[in-house]
Amino acid sequence: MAVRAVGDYDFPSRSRQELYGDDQLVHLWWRNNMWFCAAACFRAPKAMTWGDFRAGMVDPLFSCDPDFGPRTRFEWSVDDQPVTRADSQTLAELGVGHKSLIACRSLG
Amino acid sequence: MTTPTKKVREVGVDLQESEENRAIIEAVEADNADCAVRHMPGLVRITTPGRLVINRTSVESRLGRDWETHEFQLAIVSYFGHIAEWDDDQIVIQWDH
Amino acid sequence: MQYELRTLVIEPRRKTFTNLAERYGDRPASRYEEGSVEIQATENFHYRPLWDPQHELFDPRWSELRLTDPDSFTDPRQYYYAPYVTARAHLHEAFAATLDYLDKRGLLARLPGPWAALLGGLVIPLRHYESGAQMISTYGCRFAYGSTVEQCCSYAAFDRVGNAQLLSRVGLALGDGSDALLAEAKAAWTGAAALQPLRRLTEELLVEKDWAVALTGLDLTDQLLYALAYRHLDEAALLGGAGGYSLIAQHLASWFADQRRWIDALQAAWAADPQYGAANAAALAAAAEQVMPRAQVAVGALAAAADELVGADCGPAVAAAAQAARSTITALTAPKEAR
Amino acid sequence: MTATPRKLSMKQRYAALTRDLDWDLSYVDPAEAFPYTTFEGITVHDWSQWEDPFRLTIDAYTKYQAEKDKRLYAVLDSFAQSQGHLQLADPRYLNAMKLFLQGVTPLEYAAHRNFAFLARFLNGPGPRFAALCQCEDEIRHAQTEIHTLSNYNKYYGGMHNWHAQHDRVWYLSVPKSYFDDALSAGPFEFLIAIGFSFEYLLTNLLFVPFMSGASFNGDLPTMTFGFSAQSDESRHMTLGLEAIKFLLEQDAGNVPIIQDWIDKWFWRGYRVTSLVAQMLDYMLPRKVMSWKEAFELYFEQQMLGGLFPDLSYYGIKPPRHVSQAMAEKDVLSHQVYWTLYQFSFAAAFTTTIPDEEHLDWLSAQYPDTFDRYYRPLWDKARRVVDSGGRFFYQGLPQLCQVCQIPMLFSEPGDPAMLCQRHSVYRGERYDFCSDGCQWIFDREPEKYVQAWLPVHQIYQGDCGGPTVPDVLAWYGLAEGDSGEYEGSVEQADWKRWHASPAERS
Repeated sequence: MAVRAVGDYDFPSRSRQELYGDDQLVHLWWRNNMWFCAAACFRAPKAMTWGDFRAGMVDPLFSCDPDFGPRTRFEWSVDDQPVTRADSQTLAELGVGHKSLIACRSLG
Repeated sequence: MTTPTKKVREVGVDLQESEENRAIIEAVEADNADCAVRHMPGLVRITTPGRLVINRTSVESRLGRDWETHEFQLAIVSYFGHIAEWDDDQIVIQWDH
Repeated sequence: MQYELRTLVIEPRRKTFTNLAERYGDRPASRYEEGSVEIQATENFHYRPLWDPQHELFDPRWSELRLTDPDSFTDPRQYYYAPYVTARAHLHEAFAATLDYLDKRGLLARLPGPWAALLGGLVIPLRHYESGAQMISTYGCRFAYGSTVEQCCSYAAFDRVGNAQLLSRVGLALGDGSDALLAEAKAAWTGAAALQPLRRLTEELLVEKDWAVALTGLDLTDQLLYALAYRHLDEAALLGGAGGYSLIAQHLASWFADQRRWIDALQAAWAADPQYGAANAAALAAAAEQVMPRAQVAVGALAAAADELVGADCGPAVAAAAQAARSTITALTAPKEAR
Repeated sequence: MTATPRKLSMKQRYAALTRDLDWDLSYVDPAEAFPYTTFEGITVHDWSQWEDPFRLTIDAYTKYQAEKDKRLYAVLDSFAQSQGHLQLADPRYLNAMKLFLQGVTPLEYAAHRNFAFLARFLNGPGPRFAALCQCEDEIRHAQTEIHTLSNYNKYYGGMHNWHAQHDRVWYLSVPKSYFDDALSAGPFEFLIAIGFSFEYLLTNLLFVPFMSGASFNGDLPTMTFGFSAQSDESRHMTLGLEAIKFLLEQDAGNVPIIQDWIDKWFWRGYRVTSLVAQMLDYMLPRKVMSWKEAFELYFEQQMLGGLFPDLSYYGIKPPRHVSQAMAEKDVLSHQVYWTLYQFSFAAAFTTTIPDEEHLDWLSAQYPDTFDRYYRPLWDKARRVVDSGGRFFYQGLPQLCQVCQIPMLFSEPGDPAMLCQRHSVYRGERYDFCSDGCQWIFDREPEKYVQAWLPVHQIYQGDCGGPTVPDVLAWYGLAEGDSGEYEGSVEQADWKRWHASPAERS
């Protein structure tokens, strides 16, 4: 249903992608780990490669978990679609859009 | 519309526990036969099934002076139920339906 | 556990809240300041009002009259809630004592006929004017920008219902406890010719969109009305053997003196504002230009009716009050001399 | 003795002195004077049907309120003069009061402003006068809260910048956006949102725990303030209940609109009470009752058991999503405090790992969930501390578009799996913590797209700068306000103040 208001009531999103230039917001969720209370939100360039995303954003956050290490293995998804990661692909190429949910599940 | 199985729902009032309010608490206890009184830090919770009444004359006889029902404002902390009446002589808390 | 408090001097880490220390310097702030200054939210409002999508939830653009730093205005009376209700509890208590005295001495019943008619037919109906004044002040409480300004409006709103109730209680007393006289007073408010210009003005101020313009208009009307009903007629009543009227009027007159303190201060702050001063002065002058003629007609009609009853030169009294109100506004809004 | 025949009854006198002051406007269009009471779809046929049982006139109001304040300020003064703050159970208790001052006091003030809106724009003089009284009460509450906590502010961190923080800090956008939502609604929705849902449905759950917590933890001023404010609340509860009954009785067409508002505002308010949940279970050094007990007593028994059967007479059902709230009572406080624990570097309060006794209390209160899901987390956090670290989340959390809480809530029935919902509106994705928040968004997306979400704003550069220290400076956080309690300024001060003279020298 439409909002009931006195006169026109139409405002742009305060989080719309254009406010972030060539970047976008992305969410990162380690599904099967309660150590992190919630998924993280990052501002990341659309053209950032997966490798840079891993090294520059994922690893520093996940390192807050003392049980995380270089040997931790994950399966990944973007907006519930499984992705096989390719370090040289950009987030855009992997289908990551504004406020997409990049989720992982640690194995073993 | 009442069905025989319908549970009588409780109403209640929380009053600040103080010397001034003692007369009110005693009056409520005296005028509401089925009430239960629970003391908590700083306050007293009085609950009754269905209906709770505070009578001016009962409070006055314990207080030894005139008491306006408005003065109940100084004593009440919270309540549950519906204030169905608040006039010169009494305050009634109950569920309506 | 026992602490040796006497031997322990604990230095406070700070004297007050950070914003007040920044504003006033590192000194303990008063309870008025802590409870009144910079309390309203000012930024990052989440949603626009459904009932007014053009504005933020708190928005200085709701009036032409603005202050660069709204919290630089403070209530000269330093009223926050506790001293405010305490002062009003005293007012109502003193008024009740007066009513009680009037009742015991039968002073209302013994009012000379014309004075009783004036009180019942022209003054008691002003309880509705006060009620309208309450709504106009309440509007300022919601839409003024800044907590120190709106707080004054808020208490003024409550005062106006209080005044309406004072007058109503006189009506009950004059009607020997029944509310019949109040019903007559209401009929007079909605029908008597002498009161219609005032009712019209009250209603028109009620739909004025700019809260500060409405408040200014109300104040100009108040200046004439209070001068007539509770100052000039008060004196005339003493001369006319209607001491009971005077005893009632004094309470409203002293309330109005209290009210003027914050209104005067606010109008002065508007006119002196470093950024908006000139625009504020122009808006004040325009509001006065708009309202004064109507207020003079409205209160003039009341004065004429009063003169018919008690012949107390009310007309000139209203004209004098209007002249005084105009000079106040002129003094505030005159272009400042270059320094 | 018979009453003097001259005297009007309380009810007649009240009518003569309040609603009879009104008159029918004839020189202006009444629709212009009352422009906001039609657009919400609510129909009122007869405003005179409004009943206000309190029947307070201004003389009685000022008399009793002045008396209440006299008593309250006497306690505040003597507490300050006797350095009463040294008698607190533990300085960690004040974290609850910091949250109260930053999060709740500004809401009291906002309520003050918007009850003025009602006091001006409701058509009926009865509800207008009731709203005016509440308008004054609410500024009283804001001010007495400030004055009650002012003395603590002089000696402890986290309270000195409450005003700016309410407009800026991430966790405070939760209560702020909740109230902004109500202020931006029409007058009838505001009545149901705040007058009914907040002041009646959730008030005991919100306020009684704070006040009992004060009493258990040696905070005499807050307890006194709380009881004093609550005596006004009972009038506000009545206004809320009168409002809903009045609107339901006026027109059958109002019922579905009001049901929608109850559904929305229950969930909005319930999400805000999650801050109370963690306060009860974690922030209070001396426990009053668990969140679960409080929820069962104040909400399930009193509201679902008492109020809703009464409202069913009008065809009103318990709030949509209420079963999800009930299902959360075993997990809610743990999830919220675990979140505050890892984000308190950016908050105006401190957190710490519960000690063994506290953990055992939590196990006993939450036998089905605590040992299985949450104790292991605290044990691991302890190991981090023992190895010289302290776990803080190195990043910013995903926020719910509606309640603005980090998306920390779990799937109903599965505490180990976070709940993730989203909707797409005009091509943009919006995320939600729960079915309740998603439902609220989907009803009025035009409203919630405007939300000022702290995390998104930080990334737009609107919050002082690009780095965490920039943001914390913009939040006005000072040394000792934030982070870990162990080793904090507050802990050090407390130890010093309570050391024996020999230890001090």
